[in-house]
Amino acid sequence: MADDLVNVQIDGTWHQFPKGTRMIEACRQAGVEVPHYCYHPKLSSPGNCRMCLVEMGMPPRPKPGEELARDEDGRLPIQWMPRPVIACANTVSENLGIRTESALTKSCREGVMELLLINHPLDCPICDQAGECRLQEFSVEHGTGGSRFREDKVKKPKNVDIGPRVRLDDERCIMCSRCIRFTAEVADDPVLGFTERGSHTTLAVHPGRRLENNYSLNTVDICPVGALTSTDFRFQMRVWFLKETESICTGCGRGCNTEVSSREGSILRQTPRENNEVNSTWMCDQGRLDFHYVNSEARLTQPLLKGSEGHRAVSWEIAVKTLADKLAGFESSKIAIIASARLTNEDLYLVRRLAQQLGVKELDVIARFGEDDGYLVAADRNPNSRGAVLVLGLDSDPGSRISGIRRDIESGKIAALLAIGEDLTSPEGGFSPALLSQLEFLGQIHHTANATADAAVVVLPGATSFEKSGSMVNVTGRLQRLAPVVPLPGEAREDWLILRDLLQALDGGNGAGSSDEVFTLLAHEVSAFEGRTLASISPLGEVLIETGETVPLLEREKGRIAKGEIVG
Amino acid sequence: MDFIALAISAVKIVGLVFLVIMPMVAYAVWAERRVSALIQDRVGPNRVGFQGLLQPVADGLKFILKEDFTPKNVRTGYYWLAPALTMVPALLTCAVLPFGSQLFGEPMVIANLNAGPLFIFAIASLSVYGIVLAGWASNSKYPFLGGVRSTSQMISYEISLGLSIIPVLMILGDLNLGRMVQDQSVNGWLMLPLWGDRFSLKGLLLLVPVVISFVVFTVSMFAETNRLPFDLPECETELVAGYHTEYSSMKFALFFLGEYAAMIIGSGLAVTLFFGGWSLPFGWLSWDGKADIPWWQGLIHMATFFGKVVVFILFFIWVRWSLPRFRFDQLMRLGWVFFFEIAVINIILTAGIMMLVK
Amino acid sequence: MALVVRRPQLKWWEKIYLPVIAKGLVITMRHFIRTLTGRTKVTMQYPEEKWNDQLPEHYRGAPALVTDEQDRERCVACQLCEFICPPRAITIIPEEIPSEDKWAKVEKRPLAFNIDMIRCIYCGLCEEVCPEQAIFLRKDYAITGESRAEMVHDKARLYEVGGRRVGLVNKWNDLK
Amino acid sequence: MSLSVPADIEKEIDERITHYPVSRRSAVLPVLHILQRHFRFLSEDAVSWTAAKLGLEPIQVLEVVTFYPGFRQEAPGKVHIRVCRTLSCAMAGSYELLDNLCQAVGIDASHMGHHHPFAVSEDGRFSIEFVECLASCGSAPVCLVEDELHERVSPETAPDLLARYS
Repeated sequence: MADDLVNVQIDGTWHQFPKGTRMIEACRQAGVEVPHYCYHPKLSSPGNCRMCLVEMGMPPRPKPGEELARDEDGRLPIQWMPRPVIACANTVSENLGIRTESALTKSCREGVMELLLINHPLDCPICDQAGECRLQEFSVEHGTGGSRFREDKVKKPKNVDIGPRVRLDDERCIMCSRCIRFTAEVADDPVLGFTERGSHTTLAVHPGRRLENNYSLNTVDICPVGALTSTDFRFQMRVWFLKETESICTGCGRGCNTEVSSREGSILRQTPRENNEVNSTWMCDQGRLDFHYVNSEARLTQPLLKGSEGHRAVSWEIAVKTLADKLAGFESSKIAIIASARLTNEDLYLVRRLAQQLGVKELDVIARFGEDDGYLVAADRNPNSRGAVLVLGLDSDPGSRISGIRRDIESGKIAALLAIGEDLTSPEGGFSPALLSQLEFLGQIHHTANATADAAVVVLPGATSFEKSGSMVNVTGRLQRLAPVVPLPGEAREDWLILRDLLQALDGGNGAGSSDEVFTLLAHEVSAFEGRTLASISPLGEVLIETGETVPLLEREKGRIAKGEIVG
Repeated sequence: MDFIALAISAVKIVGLVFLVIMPMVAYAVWAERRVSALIQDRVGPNRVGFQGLLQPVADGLKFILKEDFTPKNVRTGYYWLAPALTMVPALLTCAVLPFGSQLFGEPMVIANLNAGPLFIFAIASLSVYGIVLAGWASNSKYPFLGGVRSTSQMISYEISLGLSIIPVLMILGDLNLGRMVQDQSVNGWLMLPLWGDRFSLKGLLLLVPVVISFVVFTVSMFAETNRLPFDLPECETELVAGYHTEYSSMKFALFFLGEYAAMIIGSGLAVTLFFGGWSLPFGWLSWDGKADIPWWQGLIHMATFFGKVVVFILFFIWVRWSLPRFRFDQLMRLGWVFFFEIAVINIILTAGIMMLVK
Repeated sequence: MALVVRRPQLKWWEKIYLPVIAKGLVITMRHFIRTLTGRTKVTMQYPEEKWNDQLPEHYRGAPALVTDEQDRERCVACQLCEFICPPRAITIIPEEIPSEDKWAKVEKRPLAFNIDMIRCIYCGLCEEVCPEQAIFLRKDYAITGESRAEMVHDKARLYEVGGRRVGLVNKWNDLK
Repeated sequence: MSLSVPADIEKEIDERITHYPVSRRSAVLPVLHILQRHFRFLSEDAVSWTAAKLGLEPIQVLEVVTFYPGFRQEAPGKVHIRVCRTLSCAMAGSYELLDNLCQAVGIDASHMGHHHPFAVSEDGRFSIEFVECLASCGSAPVCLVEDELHERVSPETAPDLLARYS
């Protein structure tokens, strides 16, 4: 099929594309942007916005017996069709011509823009989409600037509550139907539809039904205008103030690629980033909104030491020194370390070194399992379980030693415990505060105040996944990079840095100077990572190990591509 | 020296320094600001008191109340010493200036030395240390450059300054400033030989070297007091504020006072040497220093002296706002290549005239 | 290529400078006398004399927010002024207008609107960029305060200074 | 589901659905017609019932209901009058006709508009609406009372027309 190339002329230049390529995709590959609203490569193409109209031409049909004259390059003449065609639903064929800048195409775009804007309200100053609105962009690029419409605009419902996370403004809707197609084709929850088709066409949900599935916020992403806006992000910040950082979601083992938007050190929204090996262009609402804890009041900002009158803030030097001295004071068989599969590979590598230094055998992470929703949410709710197994070199399933550690604490076999990045009293952890109080010593590295920290003698403030750089391995065995989005609050530090200082306090050696260096050390020691550096990991990640797991959503998408329903 | 003479001396010192020089400094500053403003079509300070006459008081208060800030990296001892070294010599020199003839039988001069001009030059040349120390002790680039410039400038011009008054001493044949003034009072001012002995061929011929002498003296005086057009040690366009960049509050004020005090003393010396000091022109109310004169005449003489000084100060200010600053190489060239030679030739010229014309 | 600047060749009387110095002194003396006798008068004695009457029509003084005929705050917190402001003097925190509010249909308004008048450079870009005609540069130019905090004009202060402005385009109410 | 559909109607619907073997969604229109014929309008419950019957989302049925002016979402009067207002009829006085009919049966038609296509008399006996062309332009003005077409209805004598239905 790949060999089945056809010659296509786009704006006077000849290109070659596989047969069956949509004209809009062909133009995109040739570096010519065809404006469009309703077309989305991951959705079916109804061709209803008419924005992608282009002029098309084909070789004229020869009279019987007539041979068409070819030019010196062997091309047939192109006879331009008097009417435009939509580029999103038509495919290329041999000797096809496309004009995207001709007078006809331009007047088509002007006309379409004028009609789309007839009933569109002039509330860009209020609309959250302003700044990333296709209607705004194309209006500037292809519109006429003025309106000839003198009649009253059609009034439609505004500020409609159609779901817990999505707000609808029908006057802004341009009826591209992307959201309807997404809910029907991808999320399999077709609650959206057009009612009162005609000049009053209204996007609506049936009374009593709501757009509340776990993927509803994707409709906000694909809405080319401000009709669907996120309740969470609504009126928080104009988009042109946002700084985008490419990272990954750590809500579950899928590791959806994300773009995190922040301003002046606070995160305001998280949107999916296209990666056809992980999350296509989608993301679940749960993961997407899982960033508010970063700005929480409960964040730990100073190293704490427990005295007779509760915790008091101390300097990093004292805190790390105390922790090292305390741990060194125990026999290695009496110490246990519980790390987290929410830590990066770099953090976990230093945990491994720490365990080696102390001679600790009781080392594990806390497992977290839920239900695989058949789309993107993986059953493993830890973002880096695979990495934990690889880096820590666990010989059993992650989390399988935890109950043993619990028993040993009860029996007094374990007297000192270090919890890194986990609240042990959480449901998954299963440690009760009473059990923790039986320990002679408890230390914790965590980003937010919790019950374990209450019981801990030394509490060191760590970083959230939005504040550190590093790498993680998702459930399909893909090595992906995490980027720091916002600066750390107060005196909090990245976890690898804390662990490095702790190691230095214990063995006096020189530590790594950056997470990149830690990764390099890791690559030397763990065979799966061999030959890689942190900087060399591509922005879309790369396959590290084969786990045989597949992504249900991606499998369905591949099926639809194969059937030609979508471009993909 | 008995107690009464000591007391009288103290009264003269305090009276001259604190009742005359200091207020004069203050009002010289006020005059500087008002005159410069008028020259530049502005108004100048006119808010504090009538026509801004209380402005110097306000300025003084401000200087006293401001934080006396000493930067961290300065050489503290020298840094503190420098302003005093600028201020004190300027005030010391006024000891030998006859600011009047006689009041209640007491000569109106603090120390009636027989080597007046020499004393003045000796002490005045100390003031260079203030500036050099300030520049060096500040431990900062601009003050340092200012200090270095100041050293070369002041040392250079001291030579022409000293040489320029030799013709005057030759003509008057005396080193006691008091007697020099008495001579001029009776025999005609050097710059205005229109009565007494000097109203003769010799006197008029000697006017030529005297005028040259006066010009060289005045210009050198500008350079010595770091006044524009020779204010290179502190020129703002290049050195921020030159040697006193790092100074604030009262220490800065001391530099300020020193500069203006030097200006007043310089004016006083010029008046004494060339314009007959306290004496009125054309021999009016002249005094040869022998018989006592009534007190009102003494007061008139004192007023005359300070009047002349004020005119000179105004001249200083006028020049400052008329002429642009010299370049440093031009300054040195002027000092060494022109004024030094002119002053030396002038001495020969004077001697020639005195020898040939009887 | 080196550029040779030809210096003027001075005559001997020019070289001694004295004539030009005298000329300069005469010029400054003339200015001195003219100003002293009141023939030259340039300076205006602020605050006894003020420019207020002579201020040009489009004088750019302190920026302020305005309300319309129906006392609705015109600003909808679009933050364009915050974006355009060259010295970044403007800070806006937007909020949603509660549904029970009379102007709920406008949906958005500023919760906080601060202009740091120490930073403001009176360029007028905020007024120019405002799509809602909500911010105007007034003729006030004497903006003073006793602390930095006082120099940050908050929303209440901005509306107090700006007051009500009539005759503007009314996009949101039925006055049209 | 609060809509109670009589067994015979449901049977008819079930039978009609069998006419659309490829996609049950295609049966929406006939099912709605049957339901409207029976209930005289399509309530929210009727929409939900249809959706459940055909295995669709209610919004998919609502889309169809709101598209066709022939489907009513509110209860009409016992006698539903449809007055043509397309060109020929409008020129022949159909607006006057509607006014007169309203006056005759006591209908306040002031709130009629896009979202309320018809008005019902206070006693609930009559309801009236404007419709587009009834395909009888040659005999304008025309109106449809229930399913009976009346041609050349003079606005003056129109109220007499309704006597038959009271």
